[in-house]
Amino acid sequence: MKIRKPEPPKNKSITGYEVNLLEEMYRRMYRIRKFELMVNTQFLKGNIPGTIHLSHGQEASAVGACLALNEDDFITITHRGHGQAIAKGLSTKSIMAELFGKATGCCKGKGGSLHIGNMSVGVLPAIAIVGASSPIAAGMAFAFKRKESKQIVCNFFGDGTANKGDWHEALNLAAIWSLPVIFLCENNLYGVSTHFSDVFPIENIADRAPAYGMPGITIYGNDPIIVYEEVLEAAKRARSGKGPTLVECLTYRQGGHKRDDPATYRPKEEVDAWLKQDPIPNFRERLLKDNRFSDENLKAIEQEIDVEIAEAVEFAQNSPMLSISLALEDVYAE
Amino acid sequence: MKIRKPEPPKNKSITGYEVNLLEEMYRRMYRIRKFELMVNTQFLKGNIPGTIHLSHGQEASAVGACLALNEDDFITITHRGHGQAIAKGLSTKSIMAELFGKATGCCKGKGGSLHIGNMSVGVLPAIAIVGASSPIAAGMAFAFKRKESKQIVCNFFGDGTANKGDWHEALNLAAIWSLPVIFLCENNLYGVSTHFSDVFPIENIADRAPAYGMPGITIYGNDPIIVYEEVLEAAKRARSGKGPTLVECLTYRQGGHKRDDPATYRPKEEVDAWLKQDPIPNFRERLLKDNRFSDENLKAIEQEIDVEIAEAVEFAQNSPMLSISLALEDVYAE
Amino acid sequence: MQNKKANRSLKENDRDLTIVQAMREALREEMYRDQKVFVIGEDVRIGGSFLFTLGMFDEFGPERIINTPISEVGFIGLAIGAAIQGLRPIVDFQYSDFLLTAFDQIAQQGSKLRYMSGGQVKIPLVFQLPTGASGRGAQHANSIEGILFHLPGIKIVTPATPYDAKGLFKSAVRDDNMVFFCVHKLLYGSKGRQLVQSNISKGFVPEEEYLIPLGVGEVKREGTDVTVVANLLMLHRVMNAAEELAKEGISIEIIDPRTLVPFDTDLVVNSVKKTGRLLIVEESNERGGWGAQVAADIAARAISYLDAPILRLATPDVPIPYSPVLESAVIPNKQKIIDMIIRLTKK
Amino acid sequence: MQNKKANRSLKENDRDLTIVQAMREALREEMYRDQKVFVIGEDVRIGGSFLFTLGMFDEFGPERIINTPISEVGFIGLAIGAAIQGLRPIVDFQYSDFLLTAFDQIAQQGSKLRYMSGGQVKIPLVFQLPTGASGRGAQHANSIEGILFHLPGIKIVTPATPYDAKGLFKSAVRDDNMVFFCVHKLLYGSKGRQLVQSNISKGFVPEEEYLIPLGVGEVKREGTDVTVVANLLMLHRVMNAAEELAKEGISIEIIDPRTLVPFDTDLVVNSVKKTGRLLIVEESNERGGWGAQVAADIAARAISYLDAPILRLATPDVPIPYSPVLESAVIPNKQKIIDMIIRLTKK
Ligand SMILES: Cc1ncc(C[n+]2csc(CCOP(=O)(O)OP(=O)(O)O)c2C)c(N)n1
Ligand SMILES: Cc1ncc(C[n+]2csc(CCOP(=O)(O)OP(=O)(O)O)c2C)c(N)n1
Ligand SMILES: [Mg+2]
Ligand SMILES: [Mg+2]
Repeated sequence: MKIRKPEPPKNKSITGYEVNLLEEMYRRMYRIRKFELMVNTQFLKGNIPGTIHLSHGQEASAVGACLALNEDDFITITHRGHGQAIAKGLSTKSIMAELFGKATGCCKGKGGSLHIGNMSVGVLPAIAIVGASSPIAAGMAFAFKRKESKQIVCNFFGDGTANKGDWHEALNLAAIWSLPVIFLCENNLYGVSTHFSDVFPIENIADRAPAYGMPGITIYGNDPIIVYEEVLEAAKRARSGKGPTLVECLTYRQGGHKRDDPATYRPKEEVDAWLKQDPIPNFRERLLKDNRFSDENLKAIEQEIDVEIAEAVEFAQNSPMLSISLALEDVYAE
Repeated sequence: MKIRKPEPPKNKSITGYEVNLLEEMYRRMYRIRKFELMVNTQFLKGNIPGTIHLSHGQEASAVGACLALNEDDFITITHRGHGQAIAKGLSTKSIMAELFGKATGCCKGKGGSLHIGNMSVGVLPAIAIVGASSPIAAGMAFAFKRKESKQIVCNFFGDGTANKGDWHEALNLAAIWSLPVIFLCENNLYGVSTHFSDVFPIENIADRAPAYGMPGITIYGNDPIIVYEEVLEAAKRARSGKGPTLVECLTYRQGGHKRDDPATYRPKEEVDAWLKQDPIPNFRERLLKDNRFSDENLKAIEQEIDVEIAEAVEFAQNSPMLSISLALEDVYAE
Repeated sequence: MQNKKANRSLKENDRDLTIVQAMREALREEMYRDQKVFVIGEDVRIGGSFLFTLGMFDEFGPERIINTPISEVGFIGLAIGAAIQGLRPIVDFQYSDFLLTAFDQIAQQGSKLRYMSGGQVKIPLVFQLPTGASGRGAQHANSIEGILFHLPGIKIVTPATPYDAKGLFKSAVRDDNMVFFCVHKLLYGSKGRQLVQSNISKGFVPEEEYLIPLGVGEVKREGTDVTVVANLLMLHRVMNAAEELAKEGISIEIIDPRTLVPFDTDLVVNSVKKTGRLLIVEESNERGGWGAQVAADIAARAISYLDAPILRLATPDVPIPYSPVLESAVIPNKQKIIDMIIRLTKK
Repeated sequence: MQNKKANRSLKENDRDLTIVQAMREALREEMYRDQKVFVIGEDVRIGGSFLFTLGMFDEFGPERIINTPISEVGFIGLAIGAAIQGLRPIVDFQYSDFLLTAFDQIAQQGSKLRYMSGGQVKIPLVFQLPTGASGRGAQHANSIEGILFHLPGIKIVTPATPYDAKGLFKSAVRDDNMVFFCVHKLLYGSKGRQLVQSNISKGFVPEEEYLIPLGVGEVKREGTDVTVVANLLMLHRVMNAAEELAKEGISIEIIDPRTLVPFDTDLVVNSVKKTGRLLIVEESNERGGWGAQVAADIAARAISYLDAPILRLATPDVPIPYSPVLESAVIPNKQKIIDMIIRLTKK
């Protein structure tokens, strides 16, 4: 195992970007962070059954990528998908209710944390089998291309996923048919406890792109602007019929793999270095250096989100229990 | 579809090679050719049930590769595996009997054309599912490495196979664990009727090697000496603990994909160009230019093989029918 | 490509079709009816392994008849994604056996996404699947319908006659779920392939449109002594056995479920009420074959009508051997069926 | 890593073990006994998902406890190849559900290579498989034993108690075939996991070596009115139901087959001869579950001893829902078992 510390590039100036966009970046990242920490709290309280895979620390990639997409574009998300879904616009209420197992949840309580999503905001309900979403993402892109709808798909996956054959087949298909899809890797250095360098004989996931004649790039994933720019570029390619791009975002999860993982397998110096590069305070600082933003602005956003998240919990809690008659519905379409 | 014509390099001088080796190259290539044509005849006569995938035209890669291996090394072979098995030393008798469905066959008649092989000569009975043999080959190599036996494995596969996820996973595993295995691609430009260039967004299969941090090379596959040299090099790497190599041999099947395929999907100019580069007459000519070989020498070899193949048919024909009591045996090991 | 013309004229002049001809008609009609339908699979441009798409590439072009790389996970997943976004893919398999390399896409994705999403998506997707043994050894001989049978969320169709094949295929294409359309390799009647013989393996198919709903079985022969449930190749062998048994005065009622999921259990129950005896014949391996479910259902619902044990005839729990001698020793054949029925009538 | 020491002292001072503790003992003993045994799987260095290999990495090192990439096809295939060349791999799964992504290696390769080769190779290979539902939604809730049940050439073990788990695991490791060792996710008793409660879910495991042969079931409770066959989690629920029913004077005989393949059908036949009534309880989806085979076998072999229909209780044919309310509505539970048994005694 090779320790890989964050290598943040010199911050890109934010002056060229619109206030709305920057604000939305901050809002969504902050929303994800608050949501994830609240999920953790609720899980520990016993309000959420099963298991949870939290994404705090990785907000910048999810948000940067999704803000570069159109509303009618689609994303596919992973087992660690709360942040990705929120970034694309899925309401925290409907996710929280889903986690609580309520009928008001985004999948009527039938999916759970591992399967959240909603077609109305372009989030295919999550696929929890590593690698399995990539061919399906390619298929949605195939339909968009066939229908000439100009929609595109962004397929989120983790570093560990790039060792699944399913992923390999999807990239090749997307490449030979120039499908409008972006393969977006959130490389957080680990698949569960297994370090990237122990299972990959290469430096970067993006090194695999040439095997599919596809452009691939590795970027610093804790800066939403860098991610935004790169995904915007990839989206342009996709939309103009030039085919897929592999975008690898280097990032880090701040917590363990899942609810009960203390993540003691990670070297302290690595953890410390990455925690110092927390995307949210970092971005907040940059915003404050720009005279278009003030501490009050941001505090207002934060407060608004804090309320939203509290309300999400309340909503989930107060939603009625599922009727068991639902259990046998939705197996087949009529 | 892009037409790819053979690009034979200037013939490598054969003077530096031992007579025995050169003779054995010719003998095995000739044996495969005669065997395959005889199988075709027997198939048309109705003596062979099921289906057959013939390999004539591809003899140089199989023979060049296998002669670079030791006797106790292993190969895994494909649905088009007669030639590969013969190249490694499996007797034509036992294969023919297998094809006839007799108990004297190399797999007691239970395998058939798609599953020939024999552990005694280092040929794992063939796996007919495209891509499925690559992880198994890696596993045999894993065992050899663990046992420090210095044996290696050569995994034969076709161009079409490199789009299976199974193959992808195997290459990665072999690479990260430096397993003593050679991934040997016989790129005959087609998977059934589908041209390489229609399903690969890259020029060569070997272009995928860097994705696994693995050396990869594309060579002219109709010259047994070129193949021999490259595989010898790869074998040295493997045996010395340096891990796998991807060797891609450009070659061509002279017949259709299987028994009933007229292969009309192939452009005439491509077929003609490759037929002109038939590995066997070409190699014969080169031998004759060397004063260590004479036409009589080679005719003697040819005659010997002609007899062998006739005897193989006789053997297969005269072998007794299987007893149906065998049907329920060999499911489990006791 | 090859004999397109020949086929066309056959179609026009003679309505006695093989299964693959009937399926091609169904496919062509559905492709004209609905632009969202397309076929994807290995070598479908030249017709696929059993000539299901023969001539279709010329007729419908590269947008609707799509050759794939050898990437079963990839193209099944792609079909699922395309179906989710409103297309109606038909995935053609050369041999259904290869689908096992993409089993997760079926067992975990396509069959569950609708349910997990609380009904948000639908996945109209047909698999064209040559099934069963045909002399090619163990890896090309799976009875895929038996392997799929346990999975929730899918439908499985197993036609045994050209008439059924056409009507069921059209229903399958219009169904909004994943439908596995399994045809025995020896029943297609594709050019150059041995076609098993029985009086119903080739037959009249009307030119007018008709659909056969999924989930409705059919009594293929009426009888009074023993009910035999069989599908695919086994149906034909049972039909042939019944003719011989009739000579000996034994009257067999033969039920072809036609679809395994949903299964027309009522039809079997009603027949068993009449005959009091039940034999189930399937090519799948015996342990956990679909016949076990039929036996269990009857043992739960109609045990009091039975005059004898419920018997099953299936392939024993071995991989399919290559040698024809062994292959036919393990797969139920006419003689074994006759013996079993005689045994059953004596109980 | 975490609580290795704690475990050790537990082992020495207290022989009342959970299943995962019993399995770890078995594993450790077999790894000392035979250097060819090794474990491969995702994150086995830190113990794997259910802590099966907890502490083993420190004890046996990186050559014998091997972390893999997320490449199920790759490492199962690798294990098959290694087994062919004389090693004895144990493949650890975090959740057995993920094995579906490598189904071909199981259904077409490992289970058939011996037969296809005419007996030339053997493949001693154990899969450690957490099975069943545990509140995580449809993709982490498959009853894998039900999906594997139809395949020839494999063995399936489903222990439900620590004592059985240890003895069966040791037999599995010494078996020369592919053995699927399925333990319910709620039965391991790993740290931090809910352990289902019954009087046999934790129990005494002797220190001395013992083996339990594959294929021998056990009567877990004797009774006279109804025979109930159940395994894994369902066994415990049936045990609990039996206690309540006993209070009402209904006497249940409970059979745990312990291995599904081979299956101890004789044990069930003998019990049914005594009770005349049979209920099979399984967590698998109902259609084509292993219980159907048991029902079919009894309907073929012992129908004349039956006083009532053969009933089954299984999960209906739906993917497993996430919400605990729905999950427990579909999976058989104590109350449903009681109701079904009462219904059966009235028939
Ligand atoms: C096919 C498959 N194998 C194993 C798992 C279990 N699993 C869930 S998440 C995970 C790690 C995934 O790593 P990565 O892709 O890097 O995503 P991350 O968890 O780091 O976000 C594993 C092994 C799975 N869900 N699917
Ligand atoms: C997984 C799988 N898919 C499809 C097939 C059917 N099939 C048999 S051979 C073949 C083509 C293989 O092409 P290639 O790897 O180039 O080998 P070649 O036939 O050219 O020697 C196909 C598609 C198969 N055997 N396995
Ligand atoms: Mg990761
Ligand atoms: Mg090829």
